[in-house]
Amino acid sequence: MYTETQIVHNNTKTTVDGALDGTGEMVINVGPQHPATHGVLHLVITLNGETIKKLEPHLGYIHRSIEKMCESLSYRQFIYVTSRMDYLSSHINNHACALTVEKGLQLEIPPRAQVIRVLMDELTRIASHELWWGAMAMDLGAFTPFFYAFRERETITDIMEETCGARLTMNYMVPGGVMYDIHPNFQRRVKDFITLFKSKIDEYNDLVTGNIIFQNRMKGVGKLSAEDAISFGCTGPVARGSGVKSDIRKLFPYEVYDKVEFDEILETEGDSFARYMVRIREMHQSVRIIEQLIDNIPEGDFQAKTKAVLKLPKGEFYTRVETARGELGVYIVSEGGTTPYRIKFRSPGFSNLSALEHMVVGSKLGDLMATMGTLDLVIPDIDR
Amino acid sequence: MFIKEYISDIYHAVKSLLTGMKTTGGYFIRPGEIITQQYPENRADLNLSERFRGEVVMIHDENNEHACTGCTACELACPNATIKIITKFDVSPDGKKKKALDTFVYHLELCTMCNLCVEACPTDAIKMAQNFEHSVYDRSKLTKKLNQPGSKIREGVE
Amino acid sequence: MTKEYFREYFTALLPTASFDESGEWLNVQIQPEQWRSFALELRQSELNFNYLFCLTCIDWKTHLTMVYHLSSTVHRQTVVIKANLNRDSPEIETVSDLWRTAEFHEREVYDLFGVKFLNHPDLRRLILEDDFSGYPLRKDFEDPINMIKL
Amino acid sequence: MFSLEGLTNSLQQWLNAHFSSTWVLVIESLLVILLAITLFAILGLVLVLMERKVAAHMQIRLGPNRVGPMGMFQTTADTLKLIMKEGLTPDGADKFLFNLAPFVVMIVAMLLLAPIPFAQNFQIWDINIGVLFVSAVSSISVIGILMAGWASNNKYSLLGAMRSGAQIVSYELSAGLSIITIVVLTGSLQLSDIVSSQQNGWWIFKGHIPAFIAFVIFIIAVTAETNRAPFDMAEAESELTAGFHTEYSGMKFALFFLAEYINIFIVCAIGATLFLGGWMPLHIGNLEGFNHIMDYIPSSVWFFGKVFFLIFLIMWFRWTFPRLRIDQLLNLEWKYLLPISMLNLLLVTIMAIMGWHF
Repeated sequence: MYTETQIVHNNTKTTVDGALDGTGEMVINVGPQHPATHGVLHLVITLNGETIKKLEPHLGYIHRSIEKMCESLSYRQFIYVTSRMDYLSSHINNHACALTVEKGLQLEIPPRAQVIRVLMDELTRIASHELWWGAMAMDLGAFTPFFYAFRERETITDIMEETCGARLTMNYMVPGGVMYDIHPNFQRRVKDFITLFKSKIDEYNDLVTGNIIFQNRMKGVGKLSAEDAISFGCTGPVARGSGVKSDIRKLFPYEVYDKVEFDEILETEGDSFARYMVRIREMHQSVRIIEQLIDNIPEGDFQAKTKAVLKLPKGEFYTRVETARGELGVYIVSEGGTTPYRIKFRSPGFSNLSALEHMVVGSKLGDLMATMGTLDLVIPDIDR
Repeated sequence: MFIKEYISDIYHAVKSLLTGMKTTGGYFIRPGEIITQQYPENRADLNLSERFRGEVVMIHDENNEHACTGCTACELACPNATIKIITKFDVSPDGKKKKALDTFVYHLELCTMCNLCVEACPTDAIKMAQNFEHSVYDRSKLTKKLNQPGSKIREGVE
Repeated sequence: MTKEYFREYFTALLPTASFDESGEWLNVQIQPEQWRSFALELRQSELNFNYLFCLTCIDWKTHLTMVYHLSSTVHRQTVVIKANLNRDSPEIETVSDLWRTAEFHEREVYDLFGVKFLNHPDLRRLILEDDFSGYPLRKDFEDPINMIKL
Repeated sequence: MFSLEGLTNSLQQWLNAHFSSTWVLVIESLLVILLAITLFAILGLVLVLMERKVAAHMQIRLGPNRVGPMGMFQTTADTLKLIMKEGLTPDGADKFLFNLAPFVVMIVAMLLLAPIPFAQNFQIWDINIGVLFVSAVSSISVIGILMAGWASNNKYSLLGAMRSGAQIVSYELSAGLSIITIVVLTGSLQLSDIVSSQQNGWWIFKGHIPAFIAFVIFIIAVTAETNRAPFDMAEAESELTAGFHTEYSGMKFALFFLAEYINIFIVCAIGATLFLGGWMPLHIGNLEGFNHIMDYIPSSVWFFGKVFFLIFLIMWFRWTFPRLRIDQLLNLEWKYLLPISMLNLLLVTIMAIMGWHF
């Protein structure tokens, strides 16, 4: 075993001294500032040549203790903080929190608000997957896809800006519905986006998916069996890439997900390419959901009538939603007051990360990036 | 057949690489699709939607009157203690004391633009403005007083 | 498999356990000593609770409560297991070998609540630095330097 | 007609008329050194700017556009910045090797400039083993990279350097073999001979499909040899942050950076000389009129045009493809490129013996 000082210092006396005694192995720090970790994730990996022998994540560089913060915020206020967890699916995080509060209040949501929420969720999911696609390609050394992905994502953020007032941390969901009605341009612009998206998705396949180098980098890398995926608590595209049915939208439908038609994407290989394909195909399903709903937004209120001060009854409330990364659980323990007594966010990234060591041990250093990329880690989501 | 597979491998590999090069090469010769926005120059035609949340401002009309009663609903709604309302007592001509706004202190450096204060305001006295260029050299400049000097509450706003 | 089925099954297994069915899912209150054998039963019997989707702790000021949300990818039923721990020296057996996701979640709970998981393979602080003192998510945690009182 | 040959000849005559032969040699050497260094500086500035512009346009961006018209002085500004920057040497580094490494890489790149025929009769050193010299000297650059990686005392650097070693040594093989195909066709190692043998057509056209295959393999191999994406294993920015030059900053980093671009220029110049006829204008069969028009374009323009076309090709690769993994990189060399180029060499040899080329 190595001591803590050896872990922390990348520059031990010489590289030979930094190697573990007698084994020819060396410890290197990937992160907390590293181009492939997309944030402040710190992985301590033990390498034998190029082969990874051991991997240990060190977390906490961006831990803000959102759970503790929420304990002092009211049920209206705490929702905005959750945008800062998984900032790429901030709408969905807010949605989960709003749903939990509504479950506690036993509030009926107007159908218009439900449809708007689902539309926003799916747009967020596409935006998140777009960014992941670009970043994934960048992890493997292809820079150009990143810009193409951002071009399409920009259209979505523009739509969000117009309707929600912000581009990333929207805070559009409030208990009882949404903060304000959709912008008059919303439907037209979403339809324009879908046309644009469909015309550009072939380019993605030409540039990345079909590329022989990319396929060789991804296929057979970072294998995760279905049993392991369940045991590690993996959800979302990571679990579905291993053939585990885990789409909360199908299993425990919320809002109007039981009224729209879409498929749960399953791939059975369990390697990085399977996870990649799940996300690419999921974007198509999200487009399918949006197409069904965009012309059928029911008339009516966009917000249910709520009291000025919300008080949840004494009890425990747990809601699950499907974010772009997997299953987000919001667990509120209420003592009957205006603030939650204890709140726990079961974040998808945390569980997905725990499977990383299992997936990469024995493979090359380059495979670590290919695997980590397909886990789609958002570090604030892991640290919270 | 080993040789056949070997050759077809190479064929497909080269084909996939050329497809990728066609895509990037296509963009190289089509400069019309460049999406760069040259920010400081395009300031004039920047299109920010009217809902964009840049900072909290207080609405003043042409008579330098606002609608804030100093009820502190926004202060209570704010999750970050961004807003501090200082109230005073106005004495009306008939001798009645009435609570009124003295200073609306707004800490821009603490604000997360969540819009909860605007939602909470019963008299629509504040709104979100579209200004997003907040950088200043001194942090103390971010603490703002939102009610203009000499402004008073509009008649009839309770 | 329904709530009643689980209830009967668990009553037969653990006569001392108390149940709470008021919420969405069946809540089972057990003694911490029973947890390990109970977990083995949940995981390995035909109940097949193979998916631990949430593991957390609640500080009730008088005691700590460990909360395990268990589900199964086969029958999709959920049970919530709770165990009250002594606040001064909270200890419970680990289940990280049954559900591997528990390894990280238990480290997180150890880090933020100070619950000691017996036989955990690698029980160190996960989020905070190793020399940090105190457990931030406990209700009596005070940090006079970094905490902003509103 | 403008030609660099005329310039050098008149200079030579003027010097001979005024100085003794020793002094002529000394002055000419100094002039050559000065010119080489100037060429280096200009190439560095131009190529970096070109790379950034090419990348930007492929990535639907504008690229540098703030410093000077169309951002033309961006690289000059960058160079100034790098000169002003403190050149840090890490505490645990082997100071001597650490400081030596960038110069080794740089000097190797400079040496390679010697036998390249830039234009008609405009060559620093027309050595009769030109091709051999180039392939021999270019493999020295790996020593500089290994030196940098080892002396930095950083594990990322070390990994990058080791990768680079394995890579350059193996790709040297197929690069060499594809160079040999042209040597076989020409029958000479001298670069000026190779160029003049392409008087009636470039080898890539004259040599049928085998020459084309050799050209493709050559381009792949030199991309790998210069550590360019998709073979940038030595840098591999998403894996090893910056590979062998992680610890370098300031001018020492700039030398590595410059050497990378100079190396690209040189390998592309070799490629253009061997396969695309060097400074030879494009001639098509018996179209006399067309050939005459082509002859009016100065030979230096032809040469630089071809070189920049190849450089563009290599940049195009970089901004399109993902990076290979280290074992796949070696697989590609040993399982595909090497057998193919050996078979190809055999074909070319038969072709040359039978005189089947044009």
